[in-house]
Amino acid sequence: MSHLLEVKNLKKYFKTANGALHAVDDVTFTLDENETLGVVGESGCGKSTLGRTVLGLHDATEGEIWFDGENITNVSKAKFHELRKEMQIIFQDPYASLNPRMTVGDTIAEPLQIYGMFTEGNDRDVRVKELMDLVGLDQRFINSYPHELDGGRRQRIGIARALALEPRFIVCDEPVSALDVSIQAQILNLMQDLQEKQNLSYLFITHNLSVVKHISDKIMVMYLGQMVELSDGKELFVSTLHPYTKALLSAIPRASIHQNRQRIILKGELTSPINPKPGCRFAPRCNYATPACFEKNPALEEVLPNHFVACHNVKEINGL
Amino acid sequence: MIPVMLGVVLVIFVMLSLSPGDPAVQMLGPDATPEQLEELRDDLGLNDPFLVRYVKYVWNLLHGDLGTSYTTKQPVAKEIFERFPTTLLFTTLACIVGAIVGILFGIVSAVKQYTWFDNVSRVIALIGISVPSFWLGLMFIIWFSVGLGWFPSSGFYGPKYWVLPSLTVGLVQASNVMRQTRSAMLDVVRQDYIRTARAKGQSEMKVIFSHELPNALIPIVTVLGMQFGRGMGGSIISEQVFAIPGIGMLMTNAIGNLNYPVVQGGVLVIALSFSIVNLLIDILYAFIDPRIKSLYSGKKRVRKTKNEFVREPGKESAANG
Amino acid sequence: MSLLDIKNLTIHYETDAGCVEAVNDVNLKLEKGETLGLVGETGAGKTTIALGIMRLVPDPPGVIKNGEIFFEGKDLRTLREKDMRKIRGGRISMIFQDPMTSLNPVKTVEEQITEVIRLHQKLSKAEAERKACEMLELVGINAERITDYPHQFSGGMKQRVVIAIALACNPELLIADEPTTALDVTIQAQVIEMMIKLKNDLQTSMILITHDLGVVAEMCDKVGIMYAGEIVEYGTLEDIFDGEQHHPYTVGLFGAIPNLDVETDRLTPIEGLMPDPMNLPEGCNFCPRCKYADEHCKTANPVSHEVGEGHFIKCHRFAKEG
Amino acid sequence: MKTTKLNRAVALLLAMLLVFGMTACTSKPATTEPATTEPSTTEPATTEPSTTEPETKYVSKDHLVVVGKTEPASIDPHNGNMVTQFTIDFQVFDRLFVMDENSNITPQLAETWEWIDDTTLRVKIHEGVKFSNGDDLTAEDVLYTLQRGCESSYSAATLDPFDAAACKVVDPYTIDIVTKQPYPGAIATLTHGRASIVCKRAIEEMGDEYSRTPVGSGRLIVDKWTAGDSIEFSRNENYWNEEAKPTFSKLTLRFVSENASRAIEVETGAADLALEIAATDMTRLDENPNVTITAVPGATLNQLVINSANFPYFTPEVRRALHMAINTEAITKTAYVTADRADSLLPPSCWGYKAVDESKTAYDPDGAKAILAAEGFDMSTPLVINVAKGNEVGTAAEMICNMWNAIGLNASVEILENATLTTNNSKGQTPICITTYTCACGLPESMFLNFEKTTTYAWTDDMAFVDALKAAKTITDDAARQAEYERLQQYAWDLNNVIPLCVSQRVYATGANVEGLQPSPTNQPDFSLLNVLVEAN
Amino acid sequence: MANNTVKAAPKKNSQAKEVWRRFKKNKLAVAGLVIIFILIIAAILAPVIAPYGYDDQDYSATLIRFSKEHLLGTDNLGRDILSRLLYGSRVSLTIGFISVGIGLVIGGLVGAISGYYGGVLDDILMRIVDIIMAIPSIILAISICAALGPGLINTMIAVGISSIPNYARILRSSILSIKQQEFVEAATAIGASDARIIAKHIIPNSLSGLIVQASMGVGRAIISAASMSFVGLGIQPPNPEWGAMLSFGRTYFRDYGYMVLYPGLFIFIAVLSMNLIGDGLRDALDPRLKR
Repeated sequence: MSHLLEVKNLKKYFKTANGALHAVDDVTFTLDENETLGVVGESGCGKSTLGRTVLGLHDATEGEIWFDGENITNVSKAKFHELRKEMQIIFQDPYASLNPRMTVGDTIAEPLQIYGMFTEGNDRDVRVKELMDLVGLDQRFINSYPHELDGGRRQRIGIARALALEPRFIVCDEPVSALDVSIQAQILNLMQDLQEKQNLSYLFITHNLSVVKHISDKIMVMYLGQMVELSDGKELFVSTLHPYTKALLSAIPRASIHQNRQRIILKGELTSPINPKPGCRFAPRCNYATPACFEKNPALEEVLPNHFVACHNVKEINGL
Repeated sequence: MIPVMLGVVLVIFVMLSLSPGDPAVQMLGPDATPEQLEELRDDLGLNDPFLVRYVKYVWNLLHGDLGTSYTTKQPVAKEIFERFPTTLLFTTLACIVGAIVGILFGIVSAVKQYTWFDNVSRVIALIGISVPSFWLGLMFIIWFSVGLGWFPSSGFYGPKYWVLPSLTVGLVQASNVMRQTRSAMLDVVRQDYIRTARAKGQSEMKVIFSHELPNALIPIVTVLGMQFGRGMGGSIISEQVFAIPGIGMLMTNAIGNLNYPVVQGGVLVIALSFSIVNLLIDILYAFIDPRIKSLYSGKKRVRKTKNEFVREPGKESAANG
Repeated sequence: MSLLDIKNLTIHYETDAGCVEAVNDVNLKLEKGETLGLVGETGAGKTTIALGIMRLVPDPPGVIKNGEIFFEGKDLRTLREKDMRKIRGGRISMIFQDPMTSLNPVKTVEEQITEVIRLHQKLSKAEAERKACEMLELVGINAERITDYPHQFSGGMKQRVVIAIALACNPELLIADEPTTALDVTIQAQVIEMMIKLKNDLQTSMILITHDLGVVAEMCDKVGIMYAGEIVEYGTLEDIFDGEQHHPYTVGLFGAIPNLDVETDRLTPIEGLMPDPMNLPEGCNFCPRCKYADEHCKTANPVSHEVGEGHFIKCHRFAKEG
Repeated sequence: MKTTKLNRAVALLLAMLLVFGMTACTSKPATTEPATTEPSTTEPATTEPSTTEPETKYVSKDHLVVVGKTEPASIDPHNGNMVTQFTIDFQVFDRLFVMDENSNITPQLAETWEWIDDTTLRVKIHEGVKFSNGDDLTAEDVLYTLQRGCESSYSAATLDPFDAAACKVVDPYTIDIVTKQPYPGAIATLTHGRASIVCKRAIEEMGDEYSRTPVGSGRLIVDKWTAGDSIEFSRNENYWNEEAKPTFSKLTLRFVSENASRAIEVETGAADLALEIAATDMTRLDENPNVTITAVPGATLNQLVINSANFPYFTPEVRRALHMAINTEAITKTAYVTADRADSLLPPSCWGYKAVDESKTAYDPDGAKAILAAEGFDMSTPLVINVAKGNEVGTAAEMICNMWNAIGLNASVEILENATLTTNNSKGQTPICITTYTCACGLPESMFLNFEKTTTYAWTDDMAFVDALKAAKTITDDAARQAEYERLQQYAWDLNNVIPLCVSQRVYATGANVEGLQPSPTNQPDFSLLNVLVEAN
Repeated sequence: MANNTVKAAPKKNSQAKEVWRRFKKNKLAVAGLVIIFILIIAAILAPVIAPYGYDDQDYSATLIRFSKEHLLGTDNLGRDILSRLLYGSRVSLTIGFISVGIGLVIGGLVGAISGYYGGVLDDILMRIVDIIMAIPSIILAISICAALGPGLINTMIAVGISSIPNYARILRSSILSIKQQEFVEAATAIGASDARIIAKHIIPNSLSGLIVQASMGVGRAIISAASMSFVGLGIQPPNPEWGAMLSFGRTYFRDYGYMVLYPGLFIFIAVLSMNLIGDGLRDALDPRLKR
């Protein structure tokens, strides 16, 4: 059976004044219906670019994207237009992702207008109101402007706009990072409810490990454009294999006072993604680095069932 | 810069050749016979097709020959460079007055926002940009030259003569500079590093002059550059009011008499000085703002215009929790 | 005598659109060498308190309605501006949230560090420069980079420079307003670890403002939970993280954070939204979102009750019977 | 926030006060008491010494300043078509004969002269006359001047009567000047600026440079010409005629195009003499005790020209009607102000002038309307009056346009760049225009010159009249010539191709204690005669 | 879960109403609007309210400073200055608004194209804009008039063309900054076409800078038309224009100062009120209130 979404060896390089920026370097994963793949990594690791390239907002440099068994890599404008009914995106910054000069109602209705769904007049209004109810937005806001609302409500407008075309796959680019903790929880619950009701599959991009653990079925960790680890959500936290993921996990401050465990503090800073040298890009900061790490790109191997790691010395590190 | 210059010459060439007048008649006067007119047109090259004339003009230009003036038969270069320093001096003086008065008032009214000083200077600035400079010039002559007799009313021979003209144009420019300085300072006042400076226990005066002003200089310098360019053009009117022997008067007469070489030469010189000033402004930016300097030095020269620090696609924005 | 003692502090912003009651009747105490964590969501008034202490609340529209701020026994509100400037950066210094915009882009790092040193310590230019290099090494930056400009540093490095500036004059009290929020997790870990080390070496007491309970657990001795301009719960780290009695908002906060070590399939968010600071509800501010709210909560604004040694909760349910 | 409202009100009040302050003091008439004569580049002009003071001693001022309006392109008499150059030629060059302000001719270089036949004039010139470059001025130079003058397109029309080829040098200081046909106006023509004697050797060496740094034998020498600003002269120390040498050693001629500024220069004592004072400034300067105004009838005729050669619908009767519809008295008084109404084609200072019988063209708007109706003239045809830039000529055009529209015509005004106007005129494309024509050397032929050429203004289609004009030039007998010109004046007047409006006056303004002003009608006063008395201290 | 109380949604408080509410608060700006309104009315009703025709010459009443019949006095041809100023407001205001229109449309188009599409097209268009900027506006205007001939329309074209660079640069820079906003990327994501993005998302958000410049531009246009008459071109007599009256009056300004004062004052008041409106609009349109 074919997966809903299959990405093979996807690469995305950007031309900059000082050389090629390797934003996404050889990423492979699959996503099925009603499933959430969490993509986690620090800033500059290419997770946002991955999301936008999968969606077709950027043209892929190399590799293939298959959606519902059809190759949609760098499709024509018409095909891209047609695909919007299937694939949508939710943005991070609730303030910047809404047109300040359009009312809530118009913003949600715009996708319907573009595709001519629900004729003009009241039944398009009815659909908009339905969507507002769906995302828990009070109907009295239909004529108000984004700047009159708080962050939480604006994010709900973004979600409603994404759902308008009843897509089957949504890229969520840090949907809750810009929100306060209590509002964050409301939106996460909302997204989980929508997934069940609308049978959606998410590509959930975030830098916050606790959020990704809570919401994802499978989790992929990225570092400077490269995939370092991919496994089931719960499995990743039980047996963490890649040194970067270990460091990432230990760096997160826990909200409890009985945590007197040794913390792995990484040395140095992110290296530049422009014209990167071959080999594992985490090597310069890795405590287990060996000369091999600096020469050859580590290939993604299935070290444990359904648990892939890209590291030359993964077995030695974990004593497998 | 070169393409702009060529473009400028082309535009003026087109404009002049469109005008119905015939320079030959203007030169030889009404009594000249048709044969003499025809003969003169030939040796002036006016009968050649448009493109040939343009190429020939540019070719001479490259050899530094601006052609000879139809009326005075003097080399255009000599005639222009005899009078260009006067216009340059006049415009620079006006810009200096504009800069000093403008920046000073701009800073004080930005720092003392919501006070009466801020409101009064803003209203005066509004009045300043609404007054036609030649009207102001006439008024100044009535009061200061004729009424009080402090300054001569025309001519441009010594410092005494410079006062009225540069004040007239300078004050109008000052209003523009003041408004720009004020809004630039108000932008900077809201930045975080100003709060950091205050948190260091820095005195208010130091915060303004060593933290706020350096950061506000870029938009201010941009406006000054624009003012100088507009000043060169505007001098044409003010030179007429104060009888200043600059290239402004030369140009207006030249256009009146269809003296092609002088018009082209004059416009070229003004356009050249305008571009040079812009170049100086760009260089100045590098001194004011290290971020721009780093764009030039070391890495390949990436010419980023002032206001578009385009965010490279794909670079994550710092993910704030 | 405690280092810092804030009594009934009230700060409002009077704008054209109305009066924003940012901070209402806050009481806080901080001993020497201690770290107090102020936790709360956006708009709770955390930053306003910090600016109040530094007397940097922007004058129009901000106004300190009443309250005293005793620092080393002196009420800062009575000081002349000249003396207050001696304290700012010298005795109390502050770190801000976004490193990207906290440094002056057109001045070198050296100028920005030596500036605070020469303001508070009578040192020659050369000595100041040497001290600046020392501070950079202290915060883990190679001293050779002292003549670089801020845009040549990464986010993490810039925050280290800001910390170097704040600690250059060895202040008694450091106020850190969300110091690591804008940083990546691994960089945040490095900065937190460095701040803890510096705090202990220099014996600096600190007020840490954050919305991340994890960071509080790592760095603080005392914790104050803020909601809508008031401190709803105040106590030691143990009281807040391990104690049984909590203010409903504290409970809600812990419930809303996805926890790495605990399996939860659905979070328990706090319903509703932060109240509008321009017209705060009658009675208890949290009442509209509180599960246990009753008639009494709607009408009377509760007082802070001491439920344990040094552990205060501002909720009627904890009022002592009889 | 009540404070901001208060601040705004205070600000508004202050600003309004400032604006009214500015406007208030401009509306009250500029104070008439003399501007304090602040010491400018020249010594201060003293005020009238009151009698009680001790007798102050006076001495001639050494450096004079004259202010003119338009800067000429060149000073070379045969190269350049701007009238203002003759003002300077008069100072820098000598001529065989000169004409004073009441247009009687006196010899300058010519010592003795006689007509040896009716087309040859033998002239003997003074010996020992030197050019500024030291060369002797000989008959050779006079011959060269005539040949060059007749050749150059600028001066050919004025020196047309002379047959340059036939002229010959008799001896180093005597020359025979031959005219093509008997021409009584020959000697008068020799007083023209175009007949200034140039230095042959200098021209051959300098070529075009000569027009900027001329070599002449006149009383003043050009020291320095700052383009667009001024020309500095110094006294020609070895001028051949001792008494004609000026009392001052240096003179600066500044060019200020703004009429008002030029008047202010004399008012503030910065200049000793101002040429071409505008009517608007005349009244005020007159009241100023430090300034004396001298206005003399000029030799320039302002005229409306109707082109019937290329626009046939301007029939003689239509032209007469157009003339009758114009109130020239009002135009003279309101548009030109310092002018006298013209009552002939010739200015009064011109030889042969006689006021014409204006009965046929008296001002009668209704009569004009009737004639136009009778002629069946299409009243809607657009009558476009073309004029060059200038206050007086623009005002006159507006008045005429208003008067014609008053009787139902469709008149309008169009101001053109002078180059465009001269081009249209030379092609005869201008239907109606207002222009000026200056009488040269008091010769009637110079005023009728444009009738002869179809290319320039007059465009009359009456060829018989043109032939009569040509014939009149050759009448040697004065009485017969006078009678013929009187007939021609009357005929031209009734032709209505050229409708004279007024003769503008020449207005000069001199500072305190300035003597010796020769108010020439053709704006060529002899600067060397000027003498300014200042206190010797 | 959401309580969809069936409360009537508040009327569509359009963006314009919002801007008007903020604009009203600025007293000076409202004053400016009122003055301009009065001038426009005066221009339209000129034939009715003007005591005389603009070209009624009365040679017996020339150069009178003030009299009962002539409130603002008469000029050298005895024409009533007040009437000429009222008729003149027609010409001057038309020049002001129409030439801004020309500059706005052409400049805006150039700015939009080069801002949105960038690349080579952007470079070429910007070079052309640089060329127009390098030539001083007065010389450009004079040569256009010399080429096309004087007159109202040519003056408007000349002034309009010399204002193109201004509008082009402003629209281009605001489009460049808006193009990078996330909501533009969001619009692409929901399948909006280029045209729709420009029309619905980019232009509405970049108009504020342009509107402010346009209102200031009207003032500048009136002044440059006046300066062209000062140099002797521009409007043909006898139809009145403030600039022509001012430049003609300057030979009389010593004794009859009012000939220069009143036209100058009218220009000043019209331009000042347009600038006040511009200032008011800038604050009303720019949410970060920078008073």
